[in-house]
Amino acid sequence: MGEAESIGLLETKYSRRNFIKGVIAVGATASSAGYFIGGSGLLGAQSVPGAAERLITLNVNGQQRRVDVLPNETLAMTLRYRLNLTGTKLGCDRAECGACTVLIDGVNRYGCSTLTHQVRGSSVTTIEGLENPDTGELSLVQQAVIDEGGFQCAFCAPGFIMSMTAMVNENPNPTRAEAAHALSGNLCRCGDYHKILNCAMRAAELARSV
Amino acid sequence: MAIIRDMIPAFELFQPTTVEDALVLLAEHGQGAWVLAGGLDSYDWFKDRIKRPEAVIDLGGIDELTGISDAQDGLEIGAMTTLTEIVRHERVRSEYTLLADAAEHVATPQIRNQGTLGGNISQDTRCWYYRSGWPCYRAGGNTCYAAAPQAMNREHAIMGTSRCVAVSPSDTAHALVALDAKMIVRGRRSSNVYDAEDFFIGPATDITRMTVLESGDLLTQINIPGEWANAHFYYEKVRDRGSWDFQLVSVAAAFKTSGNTIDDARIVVNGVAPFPVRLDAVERLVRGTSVDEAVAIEAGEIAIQGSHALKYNEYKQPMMSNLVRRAVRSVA
Amino acid sequence: MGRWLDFESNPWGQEVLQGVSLDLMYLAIGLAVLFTLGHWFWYRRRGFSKQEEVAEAQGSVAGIPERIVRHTLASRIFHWSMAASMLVLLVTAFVPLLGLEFAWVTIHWIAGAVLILTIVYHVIHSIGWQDFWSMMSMGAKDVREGISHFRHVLSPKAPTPEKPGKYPFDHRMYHNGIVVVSLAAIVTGVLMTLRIETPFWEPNTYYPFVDQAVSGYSELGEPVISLTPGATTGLMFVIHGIAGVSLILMVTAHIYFAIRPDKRWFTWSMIRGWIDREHYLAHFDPDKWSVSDGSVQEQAPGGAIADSVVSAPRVDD
Amino acid sequence: MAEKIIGTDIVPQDLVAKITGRARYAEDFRADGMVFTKLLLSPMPHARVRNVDARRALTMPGVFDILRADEVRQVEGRPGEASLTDEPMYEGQPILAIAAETEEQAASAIEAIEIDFEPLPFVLDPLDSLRPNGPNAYTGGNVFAGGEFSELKWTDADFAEIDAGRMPNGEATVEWTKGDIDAAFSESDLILEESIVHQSLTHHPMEPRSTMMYWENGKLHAFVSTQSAQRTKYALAGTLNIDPEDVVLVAEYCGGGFGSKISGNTHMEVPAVFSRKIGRPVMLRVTRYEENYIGRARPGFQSWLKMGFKADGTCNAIDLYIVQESGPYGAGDFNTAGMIADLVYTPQNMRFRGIAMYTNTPPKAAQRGPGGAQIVIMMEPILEKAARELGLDRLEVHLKNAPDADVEFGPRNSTLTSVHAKEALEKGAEIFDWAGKQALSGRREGTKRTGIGIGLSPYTAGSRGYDGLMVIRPDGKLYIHQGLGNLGTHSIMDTARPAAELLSLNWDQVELVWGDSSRGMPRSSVQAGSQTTHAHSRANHAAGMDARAKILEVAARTLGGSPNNYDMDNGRVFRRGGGASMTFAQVAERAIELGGKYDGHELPDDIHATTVPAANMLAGEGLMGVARDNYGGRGGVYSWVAGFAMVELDEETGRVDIKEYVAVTDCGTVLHPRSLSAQVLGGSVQGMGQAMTQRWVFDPKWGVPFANRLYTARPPGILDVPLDMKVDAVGIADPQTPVGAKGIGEPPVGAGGAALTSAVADAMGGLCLCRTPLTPDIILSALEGLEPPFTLEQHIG
Repeated sequence: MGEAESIGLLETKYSRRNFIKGVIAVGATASSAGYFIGGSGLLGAQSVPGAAERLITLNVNGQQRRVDVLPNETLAMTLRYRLNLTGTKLGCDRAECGACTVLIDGVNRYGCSTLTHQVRGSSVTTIEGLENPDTGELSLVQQAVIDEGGFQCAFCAPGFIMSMTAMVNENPNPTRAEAAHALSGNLCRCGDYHKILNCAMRAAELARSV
Repeated sequence: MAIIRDMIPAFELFQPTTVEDALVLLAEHGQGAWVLAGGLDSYDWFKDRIKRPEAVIDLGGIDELTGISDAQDGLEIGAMTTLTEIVRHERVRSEYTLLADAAEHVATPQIRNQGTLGGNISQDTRCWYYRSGWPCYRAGGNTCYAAAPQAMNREHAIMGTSRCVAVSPSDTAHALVALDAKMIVRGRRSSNVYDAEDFFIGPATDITRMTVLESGDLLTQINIPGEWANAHFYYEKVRDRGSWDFQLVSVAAAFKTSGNTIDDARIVVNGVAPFPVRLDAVERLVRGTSVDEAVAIEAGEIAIQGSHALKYNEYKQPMMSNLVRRAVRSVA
Repeated sequence: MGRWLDFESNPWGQEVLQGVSLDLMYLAIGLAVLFTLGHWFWYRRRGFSKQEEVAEAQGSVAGIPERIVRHTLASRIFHWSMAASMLVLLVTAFVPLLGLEFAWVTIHWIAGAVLILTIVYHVIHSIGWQDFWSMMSMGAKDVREGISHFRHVLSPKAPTPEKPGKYPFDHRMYHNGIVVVSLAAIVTGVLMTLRIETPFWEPNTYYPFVDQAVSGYSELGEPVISLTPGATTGLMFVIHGIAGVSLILMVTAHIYFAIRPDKRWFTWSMIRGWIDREHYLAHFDPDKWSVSDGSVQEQAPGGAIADSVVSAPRVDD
Repeated sequence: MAEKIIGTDIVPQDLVAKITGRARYAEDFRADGMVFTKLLLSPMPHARVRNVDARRALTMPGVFDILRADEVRQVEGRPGEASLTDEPMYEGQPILAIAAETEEQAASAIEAIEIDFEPLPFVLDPLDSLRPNGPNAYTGGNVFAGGEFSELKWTDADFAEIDAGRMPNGEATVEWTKGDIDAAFSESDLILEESIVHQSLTHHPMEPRSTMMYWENGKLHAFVSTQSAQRTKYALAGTLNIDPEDVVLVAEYCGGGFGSKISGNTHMEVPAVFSRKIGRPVMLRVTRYEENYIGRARPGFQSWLKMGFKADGTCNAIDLYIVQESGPYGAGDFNTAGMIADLVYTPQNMRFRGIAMYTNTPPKAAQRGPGGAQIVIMMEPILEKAARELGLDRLEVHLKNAPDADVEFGPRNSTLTSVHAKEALEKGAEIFDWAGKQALSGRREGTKRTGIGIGLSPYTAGSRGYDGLMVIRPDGKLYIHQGLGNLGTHSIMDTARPAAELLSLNWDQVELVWGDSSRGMPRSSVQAGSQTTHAHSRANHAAGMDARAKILEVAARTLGGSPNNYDMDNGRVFRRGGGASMTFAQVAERAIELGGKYDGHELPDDIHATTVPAANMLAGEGLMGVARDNYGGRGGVYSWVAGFAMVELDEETGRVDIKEYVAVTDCGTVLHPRSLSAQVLGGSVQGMGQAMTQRWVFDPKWGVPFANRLYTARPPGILDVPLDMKVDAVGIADPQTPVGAKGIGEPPVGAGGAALTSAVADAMGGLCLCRTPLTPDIILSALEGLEPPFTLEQHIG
């Protein structure tokens, strides 16, 4: 990931390349970091108090990442298209489905509806940051999902797991109704709520036994 | 020009750390400025590319706007205090349960973690004609598409309309009116305090705004007076889904009671008008009465007097009537 | 055009006329102020007030009463109620746009309804009890009268025009203008009222032009589609808007003249109902406005003809 | 002994990837030099593009090019969807595309395009189109039959019948009759007649249909969200008119389809063609907003139903007329709906009439339980009413009418392989405590009324004749190649189980190969119609048998004796009673040496032509098991779900709380209990949303849809379903398939929805609201006696 950490997109110039180097697996290369929705954003007038600078440092999954971020860029886009953290999904991009849920200072929020510039100085945790970085061991929420065989298509899974993580951190002793309430910001179109609640209750159980 | 959605147009982002700086920025950018609180209403407008501010002033970095503090009499809530903080605040939960209840009914946990009280009461209406970018009265055009005879207006207003039939979407607005909250609005030069009731304005007064806030204004604080602390509260929101849904009709009521006699009451309904509707007539009726089912029924009937249904929202009349009935009944 | 007319994209992305822009209101207000000030300066510099004094009572005062009824009580009630409703209409229409916000719509349509009633009353009254056409007529003779009058206004050397009948040319012109503009405002206003909540009917926000996007097929099997949905509605708003800003101008001018000292006797007549014989003789042609046959309804106190000395109106500006 | 695999809970192989963010869905792929394309959507429900001026757009920074309708495949002479069009048939239909370096540039360029549309007549509601002088969806007409458009109108007399609440007699396009309904109705003790509206609703899979494509060395590399991998490769090649072997289809994960991504989607053509045009990888990132339009929807029904009952509850006649809102390109739900009505209630005398009307609304497609889900949701309240009027128990009425194995249904008297609907009803009733809960039916506590309901829902659950392909490689593992999609049903893993069991392998000795056509995919069913469990447990069984036979032969040829002397377990083949043995690794090496059929150099004649290239590619890699499912069978394969629900309805607000839900399925042998539970309850939850909240809404004047956000379309959330639901299976193997397993994806939708419409009818004292979704406004209006503002309109709410 080393090369991916400094990305300059201050100018996006038209350059036609007629050959393809190949498909890039997520996280495997740096050059993919240049894809993005925006390119012509205004540079903030730096003399004005409070104007946001574009080159910022983000704390994502415990790592400091230097990244060039447009003022109008959402966190989900930065994660997916600049930092290659594609585990954070975009299901609706409108704060309605929860597939983009990430933890910002431990609080679950919609990545699609947070400007990246708003999380400077915060610590951001995505689905990729849940495993133990040293051992690769799954987090207890992830383990709970394995135990219960959770999720079907699983496009919603990263978001649900982030919400479950926030839930068990806050209340490791929820009732099923409380768990449902805590997860009510995430949508599962496979309708797998029953099993998801089982996962959440199992996660809480694991959390209590730690 | 072809229409396209789902891409936030470019803007300049400002993240001031003081209210003063924010006001300066707002003044500098005038009509081109956009105040960003939690942003959940704003991003919709941006992503639809309907609102295209030049400068977005993000209030997230202004510490003085967040937090709940004890005042001599009541509470002072910074406008940027998140709904989750309100829900979890001990005094709000115990003394002003109505507000905690209301805040808890907002959308989803993620939205409550980010959305602010100030933003929740300042958000724009969800009339889907208006939100689709159609040139209706509210958007500066010359018609109301939602009030047309065949229009889809199940979620629109039954009272307080004037050309525009949109409803106030907020879950907390009526709770704040019921608590007789005071809104502190700062402009570049002056600072005004509004009763919550006066903070929300209808289309008869200004069809393009839902609150008194004008370009350059900042809602900084919401004060909850002690007057209604520990009153008997009733909050109920009827919605189609259990989460992420705006109210069809919702009631917030505060009663001072002795036994089942109501000494004083503030009863406010939302989802039925372009602003939270305080039911003075119902309050007069119940004040000094000892509540029984007959009073509750009468309260419900009086509540909807003068309401006028559109094609698809007639159900809001009984729904509102019933909710008011339940609120009054809850005292018995 | 773009500056004065307001276009918006309709739901189908077509640019559709919405109405007149705010700029037109500011333009009208500006013109009204300019006209008032301009006229005032010009009038002073031309020294018209002196010329007015030249006008002398001519002809016999025989049979001419001291006080000549110019406006009956019925006419005055009409005028002032109309004026009040018109002012309310203008204030409710434009003051909110200037920034002072209040719930104007209900007041506006009620004032509009009052205006319509007063006009209906006025029309019936003027047809039945007044010389309807004398208020309206615009024949060749009238035009000649107008031209000579204007010449005189523009150049003191021009021959003194003939005196008019009861309604001088400029008054008639103003009246006709206000008839056209008010009717335009009223017709469009009524149509617009169909779109809002009133006790009279179920509102239809697409009225009166139900620009049905597609209304199906004609009898020939051709699809029937309105060309640009919403355009006709926009036209209605444009007419109402233009009429509205025209009324700013016309009403301002009217009020200005009404309070001008040299015309104040007219104003008084609209309050008291009568003018005195001097003004009558000075400004009107008794042949054209005959008052000797019973139009005298009350005798002036004292009643002696000798008392009536022709005097110029007092100029106190 | 190798472990038992069929019928056990095994953690799916892909689960860790799914919960760590490593699973790659189409939009997660990147390619070097990748650019973005954005679509220009029609603002009108029906129009013709008169002129496009893109000069300014094309000079904007970062913009590569424009793609127009004439550059993509167009369907001539019949209603057919193209990925881009100059005659949009619904608001939101893509007209053209722009590619640019960044998405923002592409969006800005779209905005800079001056485009002039000629508005054309449109229709949203089929009944409007059937009215005399009503508008037509196409300029040529409103129905398409015999190769041409025609105009079908009903008469004023028909509409007078409709207005009077009776079944119209207008011309239908489909009609079939069995028995003698007139005679039957005359013998009925109770006849119920209702007009019922079932709404249209969007599929809304969590993953929008984003696609990324590029061309390299003449091959198209396609990263697609699709329900069916192998078939999508061929569909894409067909669309582009290229050799299928020039398509490398990557579809590792699919974030849900529910029938909307059966073989990819129409609009995957855009990045394919655009990429070829500009020589860059192109990402079409479909947003939820776009997904609303191009993402398919379930057709809505306006229908008239007349049911006759005998005093004992036997349904002896059904007369059903369905007008289907088919969108601009049609869908066939209504035919299935007629069949399923006949199957669930077995009236013996039935008339079905139906008409599919074209409308200018977003395209319709099969949605999980197409036709079947709608009809049971619509009919169940009528059954509730009948039981109430006859003084019978609904369960009894259902049991009386539910079919047995000898059922013949539909116009062609179709038969089934197995039916255990009654067992499902009985088992469900027991778990739910139907008898005990009778006491709660109609109970009022405060403002709450309790209702209980049953939904019985069958759906097709299998097909035959597909191919299995697997290789035992020299590493000793069994590589099962799956051409299915991976959309959360776990069929890729679960249909492989029979092969593993046949070869007596432990599950960790099995590797699954899927999601990349370049790794070899056998001819597979589309993952739709709940076919795959049945179809591919059979195909993999067949290929597993083939592998097993070859292993034994290889052992015999290597170690002597005849294959009959050998058996296998745990990755070894050994001589019965002890003695020589080989590991599967050795078998694989030996098979490669032997060549011929053993390593796939010779293939069976009967395998599908599209399996051959995959098998050829794998030939020589190890011992190949490859075979067509020749097990045969007679009759249709149907699975059943009996759903039981208890609701609490607040009579002052119209809100319904679902308190309990139980579902029991008849789907043959259970392959994977936990996944089965998830399918049954998940499908039921979709049905709950269908019955209670979800719909489209259109403005009738402008013809544009409004419920185009999730919060306005209202798919059910976690708080809209019971906290605890129960599920079980009858578990009786289907006798006509070697593994005994039938599919299960679709039947639960109708069961979940119908149990609710039934329970709400019960709570309302037998009042049929005859319209879905049962939102609080509709319920409260009925309770308060308000005159409804609608009769049979579609798309309201």
